[in-house]
Amino acid sequence: MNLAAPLVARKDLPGPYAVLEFRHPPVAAEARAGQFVMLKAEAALAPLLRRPFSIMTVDREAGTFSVFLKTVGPGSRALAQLTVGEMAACLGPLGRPFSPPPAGREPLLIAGGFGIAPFHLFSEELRAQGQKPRVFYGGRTAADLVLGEPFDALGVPLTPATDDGSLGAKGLVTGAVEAYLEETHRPAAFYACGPHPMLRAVARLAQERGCPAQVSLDPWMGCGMGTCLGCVVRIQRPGEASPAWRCACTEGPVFDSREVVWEARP
Amino acid sequence: MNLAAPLVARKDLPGPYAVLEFRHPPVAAEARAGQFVMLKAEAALAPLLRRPFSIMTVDREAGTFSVFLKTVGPGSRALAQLTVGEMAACLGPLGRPFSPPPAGREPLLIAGGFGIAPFHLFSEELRAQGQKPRVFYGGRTAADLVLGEPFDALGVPLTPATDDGSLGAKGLVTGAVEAYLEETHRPAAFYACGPHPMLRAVARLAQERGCPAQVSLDPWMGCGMGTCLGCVVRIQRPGEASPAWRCACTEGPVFDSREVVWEARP
Amino acid sequence: MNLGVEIGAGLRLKNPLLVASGTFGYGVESAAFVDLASLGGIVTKGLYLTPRGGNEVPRIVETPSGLLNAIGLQGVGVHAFVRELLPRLSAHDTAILVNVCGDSVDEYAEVARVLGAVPGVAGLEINISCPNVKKGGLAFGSDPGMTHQVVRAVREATRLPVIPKLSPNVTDITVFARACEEAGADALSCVNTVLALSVDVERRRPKLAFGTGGLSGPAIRPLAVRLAWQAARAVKIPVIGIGGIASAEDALEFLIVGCRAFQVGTANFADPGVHGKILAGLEDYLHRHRFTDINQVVGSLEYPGLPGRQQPP
Amino acid sequence: MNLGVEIGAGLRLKNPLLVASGTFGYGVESAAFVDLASLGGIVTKGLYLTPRGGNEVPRIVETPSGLLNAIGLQGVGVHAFVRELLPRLSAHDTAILVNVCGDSVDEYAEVARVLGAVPGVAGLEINISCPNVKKGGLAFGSDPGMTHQVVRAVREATRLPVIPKLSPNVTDITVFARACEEAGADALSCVNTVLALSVDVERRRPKLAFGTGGLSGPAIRPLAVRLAWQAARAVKIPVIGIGGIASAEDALEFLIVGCRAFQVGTANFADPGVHGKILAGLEDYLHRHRFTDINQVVGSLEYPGLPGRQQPP
Ligand SMILES: Cc1cc2nc3c(=O)[nH]c(=O)nc-3n(C[C@H](O)[C@H](O)[C@H](O)COP(=O)(O)OP(=O)(O)OC[C@H]3O[C@@H](n4cnc5c(N)ncnc54)[C@H](O)[C@@H]3O)c2cc1C
Ligand SMILES: Cc1cc2nc3c(=O)[nH]c(=O)nc-3n(C[C@H](O)[C@H](O)[C@H](O)COP(=O)(O)OP(=O)(O)OC[C@H]3O[C@@H](n4cnc5c(N)ncnc54)[C@H](O)[C@@H]3O)c2cc1C
Ligand SMILES: Cc1cc2nc3c(=O)[nH]c(=O)nc-3n(C[C@H](O)[C@H](O)[C@H](O)COP(=O)(O)O)c2cc1C
Ligand SMILES: Cc1cc2nc3c(=O)[nH]c(=O)nc-3n(C[C@H](O)[C@H](O)[C@H](O)COP(=O)(O)O)c2cc1C
Ligand code: FES
Ligand code: FES
Repeated sequence: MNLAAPLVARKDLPGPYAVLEFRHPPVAAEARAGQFVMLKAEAALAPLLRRPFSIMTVDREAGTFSVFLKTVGPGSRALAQLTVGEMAACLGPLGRPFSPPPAGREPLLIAGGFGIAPFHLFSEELRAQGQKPRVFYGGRTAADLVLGEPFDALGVPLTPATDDGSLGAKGLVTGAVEAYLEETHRPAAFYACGPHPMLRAVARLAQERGCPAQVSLDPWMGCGMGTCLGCVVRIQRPGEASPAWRCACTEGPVFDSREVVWEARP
Repeated sequence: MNLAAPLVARKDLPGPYAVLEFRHPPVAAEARAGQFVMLKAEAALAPLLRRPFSIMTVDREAGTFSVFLKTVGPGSRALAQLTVGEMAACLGPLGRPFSPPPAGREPLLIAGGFGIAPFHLFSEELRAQGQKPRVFYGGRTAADLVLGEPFDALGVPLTPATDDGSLGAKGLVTGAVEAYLEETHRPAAFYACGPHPMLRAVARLAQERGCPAQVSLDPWMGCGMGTCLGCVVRIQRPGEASPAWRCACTEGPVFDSREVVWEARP
Repeated sequence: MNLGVEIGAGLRLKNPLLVASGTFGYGVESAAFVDLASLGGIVTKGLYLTPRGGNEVPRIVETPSGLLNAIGLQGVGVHAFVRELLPRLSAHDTAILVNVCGDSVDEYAEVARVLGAVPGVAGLEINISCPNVKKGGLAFGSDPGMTHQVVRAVREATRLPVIPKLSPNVTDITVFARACEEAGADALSCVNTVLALSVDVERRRPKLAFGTGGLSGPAIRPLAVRLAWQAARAVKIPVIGIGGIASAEDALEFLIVGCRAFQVGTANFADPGVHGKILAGLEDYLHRHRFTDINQVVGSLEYPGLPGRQQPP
Repeated sequence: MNLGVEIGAGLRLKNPLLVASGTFGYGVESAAFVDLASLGGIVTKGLYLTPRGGNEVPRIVETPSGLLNAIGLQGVGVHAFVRELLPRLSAHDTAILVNVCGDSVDEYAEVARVLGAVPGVAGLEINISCPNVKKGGLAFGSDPGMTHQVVRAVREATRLPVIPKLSPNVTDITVFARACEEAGADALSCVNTVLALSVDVERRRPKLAFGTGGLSGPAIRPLAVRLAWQAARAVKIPVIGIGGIASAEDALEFLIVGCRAFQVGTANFADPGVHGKILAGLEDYLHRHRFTDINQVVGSLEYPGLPGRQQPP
């Protein structure tokens, strides 16, 4: 649904991060973890197009949802500058959500940077299904891991990892996941959202360990509706002769890691 | 001088009006009544160019100046949305100021709408020279005359006039001026700032009454420096064979009403 | 108040708003977000005889007030369109125009023939101006002789209204407009995207994988209005204005310079609700200016030094 | 770190930043706001033999990320320039290029002759691409034969570096680039403004009194970069990139596609401090990318499917 969504609350976090809560009843009612919205500060004359943001939490009663925003350029900046009461043009919920893990597999949610966003809602969904998700949260340095607390509140264990070791295990987040697997030897199902190299690493790990992985890709998106064909990713589906371009906005952003043709991306 | 000028204070007035105070020591130090600045909200990506605004007051000690802003489009809106501490790109002071009246003539300052702005500083200048200026302030309706008080504070008599009679005399502000002249029979010098038709009416009245008039024109201005040639107005100077285009930004905005070729403007 | 217009060969639209090719998929994608019946018409994504994969990514990048794209005419091909998509699309009460592409004159004609043989297609827009393919496209649209050939071949292949889509990347668009008219075109679409290049200075490579791309959006509107105006004055057939339209005011610029209808492209991406706003704005304009028919606005431009306002037939 | 460049016939600039014709007056106007000695060079407002009044107002209107103008080459004429302005301008340590206009081939040549006879002029930019005059201008720049004639005539009239300024309003800019090179041009300026039209829908008239105008600013940058790239690959003489440059990154796009220098136009209006920012940004870029000379960046574009990076001589 395409609506003008008023900003109802905002929480500024350290660095370029903030959590913005918008009123948009259809998103609040229908959103599933892994889905996203296309957002634009209404008053802003530039940039031209909306930007995709994962749905982090929903409040079904209040008819609101929140996004975890990292300011990186004009679109995110215009959103970051919204004051409570101001409007964002908002289309959503969009895209295919994460699907629950196969029976008997422990859901490991692997996040890099703002990729943590969808795992908040996903953790809630999994808990509601009686599952026990576990989050691995990676970033360059401690300053990038600003969204840990909410998971404590949810009672979801979170393992941080930083490239510089300033918080949690030193090195890539996939290293922390491997360590955990070594230690538990439990069958797992991976869910990954974050920078492309991290997603690729998770896909590789999943293959080595023979466990399923759902990855949330983030190609550039122009419309979110399947019409601009800007967001296409190469997907090789079983039974298909050759890989095909598929819209991440309508057939993703969540894909089975085995179907993603990882080389395609420059 | 071209500086990033922080907004140090703002006062929102009824309707589309506000008074914005910026810190810009060179403008504060040098500005004379009738001069203007080219302003743009720094963060705003659009519009492209700065916009001209009259200097309303200066605080030489604090190194600040203020403008009286009417929001009419993107440029003024972006300025109206500035919060204290945010920056405006500011070039000034620019243009030729009002010059004092010939000896023995009473300065009548005739304003329409936001044209009142320069007369605040001009009243201060005239009072400092021992002159007794009198302001005539016209608008469509009472709601357009939001800047009266400051003149009471300055002890400058102000005669309002509105097209609908909702405040002061009913009809054009020039009518109020005529009434005043009828009543006093004192030799006067006109100063006018406001919409083009009002300026033309003042020029006509000045001619009938044989008294000098300085008018502040407001053509579209692209640069304020005399380089875009977008702001030209037709001026016929005594001794010149034919009218010439002159830049309102460098040779104006204040002109002798007798030199302005009034037909030229569409 | 009448918003209905005719864009040649009896092709009537309930209102002058069409969605531009390549910015609305095959129509069905957006049905969830847009009431298709509210549109004057839909122009589909460009179609060849066979499916096309399109270009590598990145395919799209934003520029100041513009969008640079090199999708490369990814598409399902005309047969799959006729078989799977056209039936679903026909369920909606709006005019369906198909954007016809080809690597050769014959392919254009063949695609037209296929579409002429099935119900539900209201007209053909001939894409001789796509800058994002290695063969055909712009090559046909930047040579008056080739343009004439393609249009003539399509004209002979179908009875459907034939609407060549002109390129802005030419010295004199009136030459191409007349070539199309002579070749039997029923109307003209003006214009396609502007051939452009945007560079990633950190990597010293084009931002788009394809290299150059087509520029669209508000940035090109003043150029597109000029071209549509020149084309409309050069021919008798109707002209459909395209380029940077995102509001009723933008659309009115094209109507006033002589366009009978207009297409909304990039703005579909920015706001799926843009169509309702534009149509409401047009009605409001007619009302304020005491017009009763949108056609009264068409060609009403008063241009300095030119004989008064042109009036539509 | 070297920012110095050469733009043909031994014309050396201390840095690649020039201010574009018509956006910096005769240089002297801005001396109060800009340190002229910090500029690589100044290109003056266009000059004819005699003074010109220019067009009616409104002459300028803003468009999305762009500026539409129809000043109409208002100017003091070459004689007054040489007499009154050139001496003042020469006091500043920067290269002075004069933008040469004419209604006829002879007038171009005559203006060039006058300027060749006085000290202080570093080069001539030949304006065959102004869209805002009824005679000359674009007419010369959109016909390769005329272009050749004008450039040849100026070439024969002076020993000063001759730099034709090309129009973006053509189908194939390489034809014009080569025509200029053959006629003896020392360098090329790419590009002038884009012929465009903006309509006041309330009054149903063009927003500009002249009617059409020339579009400039960031809106045209992707088009201008494409044209400068094509021109630079078509000729051996240096190309000066122009169009929508407002930052170091914008300027680098033009350098990377093969321009030896660039001009800043509309951005002069928006920010008289833009030059310092751009030059600082260029130095920072060279530093970050471990270049020691701006010329190493020139033509360093890696374009898909094209033989590696072009290197400047
Ligand atoms: C499905 C999905 C979910 C996302 N969720 C979040 C989130 O929860 N929180 C968050 O902070 N960010 C999220 N992003 C990324 C976010 O969309 C970009 O950071 C944002 O679009 C940047 O726009 P900008 O104008 O601020 O910066 P720009 O200057 O436009 O771009 C800065 C960087 O962001 C990339 N980018 C720009 N536009 C897009 C786009 N439309 N789609 C994808 N990448 C783009 C550019 O390639 C560039 O690398 C998500 C992206 C996708 C595709
Ligand atoms: C010397 C001078 C002094 C001025 N002083 C004041 C003042 O003290 N307070 C105030 O509120 N306004 C003042 N103005 C008018 C103010 O500059 C315009 O209202 C403003 O530029 C509108 O810009 P915008 O983007 O908000 O609206 P736009 O949508 O750009 O334009 C709205 C209207 O303003 C006119 N306009 C737009 N840009 C300019 C421009 N650069 N120069 C002149 N007119 C323009 C347009 O023609 C249009 O009619 C002054 C103008 C001049 C020339
Ligand atoms: C992403 C994208 C894809 C396009 N695909 C096509 C196409 O397949 N066929 C075509 O004729 N035009 C295509 N166009 C051009 C548009 O139909 C339109 O002519 C152009 O975008 C200008 O209009 P706008 O500024 O409103 O977008 C495409 C434009 C965009 C932005
Ligand atoms: C107001 C204005 C006046 C101009 N006058 C001239 C001129 O006299 N001669 C000329 O060759 N180009 C002229 N130009 C074109 C510019 O020199 C430049 O080529 C064009 O504006 C593109 O650069 P920009 O986008 O940086 O402005 C003018 C441009 C503007 C905006
Ligand atoms: S974002 Fe436009 S098609 Fe996916
Ligand atoms: S505003 Fe540019 S010359 Fe006056």
